[in-house]
Amino acid sequence: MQEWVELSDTGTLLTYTVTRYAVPGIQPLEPPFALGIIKLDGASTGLVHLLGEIDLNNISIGLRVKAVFREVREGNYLDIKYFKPFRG
Amino acid sequence: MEKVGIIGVAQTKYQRYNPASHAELAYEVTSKALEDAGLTIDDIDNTVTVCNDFWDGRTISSMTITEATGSHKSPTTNVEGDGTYGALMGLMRILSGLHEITLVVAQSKISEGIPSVITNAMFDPIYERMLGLDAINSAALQMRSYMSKYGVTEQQCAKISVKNHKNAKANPYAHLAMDITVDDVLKSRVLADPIKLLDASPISDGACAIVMARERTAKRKHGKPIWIKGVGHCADAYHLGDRDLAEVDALASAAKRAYKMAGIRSPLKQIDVAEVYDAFSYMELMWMEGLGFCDRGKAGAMVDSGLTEMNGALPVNPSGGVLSAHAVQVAGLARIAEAVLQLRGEAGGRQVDGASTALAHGIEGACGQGHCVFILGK
Amino acid sequence: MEQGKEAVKPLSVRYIADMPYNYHAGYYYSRFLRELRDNKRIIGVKCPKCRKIYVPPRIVCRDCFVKMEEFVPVSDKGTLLAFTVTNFLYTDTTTGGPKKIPFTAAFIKLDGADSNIVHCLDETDEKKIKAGMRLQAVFSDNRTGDYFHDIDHFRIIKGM
Amino acid sequence: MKMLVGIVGVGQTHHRSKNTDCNGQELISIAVKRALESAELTMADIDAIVIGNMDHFESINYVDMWSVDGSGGYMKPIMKVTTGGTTGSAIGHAGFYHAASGLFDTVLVIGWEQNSESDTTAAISTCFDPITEREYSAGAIGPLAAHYIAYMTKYGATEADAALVSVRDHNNAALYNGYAHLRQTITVEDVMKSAYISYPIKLLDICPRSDGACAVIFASERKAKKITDRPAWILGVGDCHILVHLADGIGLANLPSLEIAARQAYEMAGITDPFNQIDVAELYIPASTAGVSWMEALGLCEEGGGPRLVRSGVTNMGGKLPINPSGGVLATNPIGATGLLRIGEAALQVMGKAEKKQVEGAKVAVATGFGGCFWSDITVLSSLPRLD
Repeated sequence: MQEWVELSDTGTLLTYTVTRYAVPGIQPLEPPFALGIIKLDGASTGLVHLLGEIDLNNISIGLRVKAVFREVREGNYLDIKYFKPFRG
Repeated sequence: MEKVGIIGVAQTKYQRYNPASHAELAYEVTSKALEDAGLTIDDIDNTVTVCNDFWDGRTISSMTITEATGSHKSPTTNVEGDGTYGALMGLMRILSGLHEITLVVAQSKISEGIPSVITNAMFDPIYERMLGLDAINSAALQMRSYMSKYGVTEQQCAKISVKNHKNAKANPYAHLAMDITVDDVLKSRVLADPIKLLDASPISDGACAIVMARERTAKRKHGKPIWIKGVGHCADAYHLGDRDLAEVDALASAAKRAYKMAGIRSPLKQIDVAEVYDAFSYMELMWMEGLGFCDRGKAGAMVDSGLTEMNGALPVNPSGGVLSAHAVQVAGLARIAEAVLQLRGEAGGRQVDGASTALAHGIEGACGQGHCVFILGK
Repeated sequence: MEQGKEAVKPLSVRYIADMPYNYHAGYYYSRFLRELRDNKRIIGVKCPKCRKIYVPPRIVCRDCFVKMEEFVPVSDKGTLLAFTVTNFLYTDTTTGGPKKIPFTAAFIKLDGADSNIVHCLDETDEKKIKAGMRLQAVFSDNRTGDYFHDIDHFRIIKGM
Repeated sequence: MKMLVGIVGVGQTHHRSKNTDCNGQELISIAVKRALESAELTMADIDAIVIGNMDHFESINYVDMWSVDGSGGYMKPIMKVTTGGTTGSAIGHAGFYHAASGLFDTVLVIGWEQNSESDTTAAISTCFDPITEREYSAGAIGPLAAHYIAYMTKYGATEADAALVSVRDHNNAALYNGYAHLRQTITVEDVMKSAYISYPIKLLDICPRSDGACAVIFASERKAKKITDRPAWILGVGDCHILVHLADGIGLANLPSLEIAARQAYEMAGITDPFNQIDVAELYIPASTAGVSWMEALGLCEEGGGPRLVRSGVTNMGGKLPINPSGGVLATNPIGATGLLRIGEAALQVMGKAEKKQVEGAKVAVATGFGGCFWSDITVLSSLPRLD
């Protein structure tokens, strides 16, 4: 495959979980933290990522989310800080 | 396929922490499996070990148990995967015509390492790994996806945990045998919702070994060889986002291959007992669907009907399954060993009466990315 | 021009994981390490069939494939079979820090043993080392019962 | 009863010290694509996949699952086999067994490594017993060095003998193998003057570590004959993983595991006079010293005859039994692929497709693998389905 396409920074939540146990060293945030699989608008596959600015007890499948980029980006996957809910 | 029989099986008791070393565990099951088969190490003409460098905390981890399994005495190889894959390698070595009797040994000492750190390493180092994914929270994503797509409930998943922990009470090798209720499961501590502590398997130290032989040799050496009728394995896509996590296409493909070989057209009717890799409660439901015991999304209703209970038409995990003892890499081989005991009629208090065809199943990778299915018969 | 290769400078992603393991010595090594620590004694295990003595002790005789249970002391003196003086920088996997070099790895047959051990020598000039030399174990003053370094090193017995 | 299995395709990447152009999955896909092209097959023709590497060199657990995007294994049977340095040869044998079992007709075998992604010496040191041996092992080099001391002491071999092997292999790579990692010609003097890294092993005596991948396609007799009119038939396989404790492998001076494995494979293949029956060998020689001290285990010379064999020049290109026309491990070492490269290169020789490396008229080739605790694997390949 060689055709690169630009995708939207918005998408739909396919599934999610809130991790409530701590594993030192491998977790990007202090638990509890939310992870979801997001299907970006225009993509055929999903992305696993963190969910932020979100009520951990009120997440639902189908939620519309938008990528929040980090201010200082390092060229890794966490340059997207997380996806947050948005209307639209 | 030429007939190959399993003529020896052995397991250790599974427990949270076993002070024995890798080699000491491996020697225990090797010597017991040989005894069960009525053989000595000199009868074994090749071996397959099942070791994983991450779980064992050592590069070339098979080296740890080379002498303890006698695999320095004959041609050998090491499969890094679930024990069912090791058994498949053993089978292929006999079918090649080059070997007569294969010993397959898997051992695991999970208490030495940190499972979440080790399973975090199965995710892509460039993408998902830095999100803190491990075996538990990735499974939670799958469980949610499955429940949402098909309307399966947490109660239905909890029933699997209740059934399997109860079944484990009749299994002297089980790690966690107990009477619990659906309510206990639902109220247990949330690990990564919807997965709760009692939806998850324990981590166990333990080992398992089997001995298999070509037909002529199997009949000569053993009164009750259990025949391998069919086998299939298959892998799904890697990235979680590339898969529909609620679906079981790779398992269906592996099962189709195994069923075709074994002449099974109606799995529910033709299979008497199944031992499947239920690392989490919901997995048993999904695997029922992938194995064709019911339609997609219908496993919850099947469990409600009691069909997979000990007294149902298709008892699933009479041993208590992986929920009751989870020595990684060993667990799939243990499913085969348990299926063999069932078919021999030697399963004691967990015996399914009159079982003549059994299924054993192993998984590989995150959220059941890979599957291996064995059909065994008398 | 291939679109995929368009002036993309490849990146790399750093992964540093602390992957700790708590290795269980098991019954045989536990006994071996305890003897070193408490009694400054090196023990092996004897095969009931071929009578070979293995150091360090292990569960099964590799030739006879029988379980071994008879623990026997062996000498703290032995013969150097082979050695190497290592001179390249590498990571000490026990500490994670750099290994102190030069470092002499010594393969030794202890008197009374039928198998070999690997340890280190306090001599790092290869011209002064010869296979066949006689060696003496030097125990650590501060013995902890983990790993093999309750023997600090082996020294060459002079005048032999 | 025994099924005939042939190699029908071989592909490899260009091997380098540090590959930053692509990730591991992409590296694998290059080798796979080349193997498929060489056999004129597509991924749809592949019935099963075997893959192998050393886990801690890239720190990826369950590589069989991870590799699916690069191996083409999506919705296919895939299995991982790992046995240390012998991984490459063990996956080759696993591919052979897949096809020989009758369960799969066409099997893709992949070995790979991106060594540059980790501290490989530290990773390999963790193969030794954590309690009694790891601290003293000095990676894989220390034991090889000590082993040659024992051989020199017993048989009077010299460091210069090892240098001859180093020159042979490095120069073969430089002159004949466009895929090799190290491609400069050297002299005995260069080797002797290079610094000791682990006495008696010097810098130019030891293999590099490389990033690279290799893919080899095995097929059942029926399929192989359809795919090509000259497959490389697998006539013999042998393996012997003999020891657990490193220290027990030292002081033996020779390599019993290779002797045992060779005996198995030779018997299966009908080889009774190895030196005269074998036309070319691709040997897993991780240090030039082993190119002297392990030759007798292969039955290529009498006990202690390694130095004589190497000095005589018969193992050079143009000699009676060329060893490592590809330059071997001393020139290229992507560890999980290294043993498979030996099988692949040996296959190319008997298929007559080795190009500049080709040994004229080669009909019988052997390939070896080495690793673990002085373990050995061996494969005998031929353009003939049997030796008479």
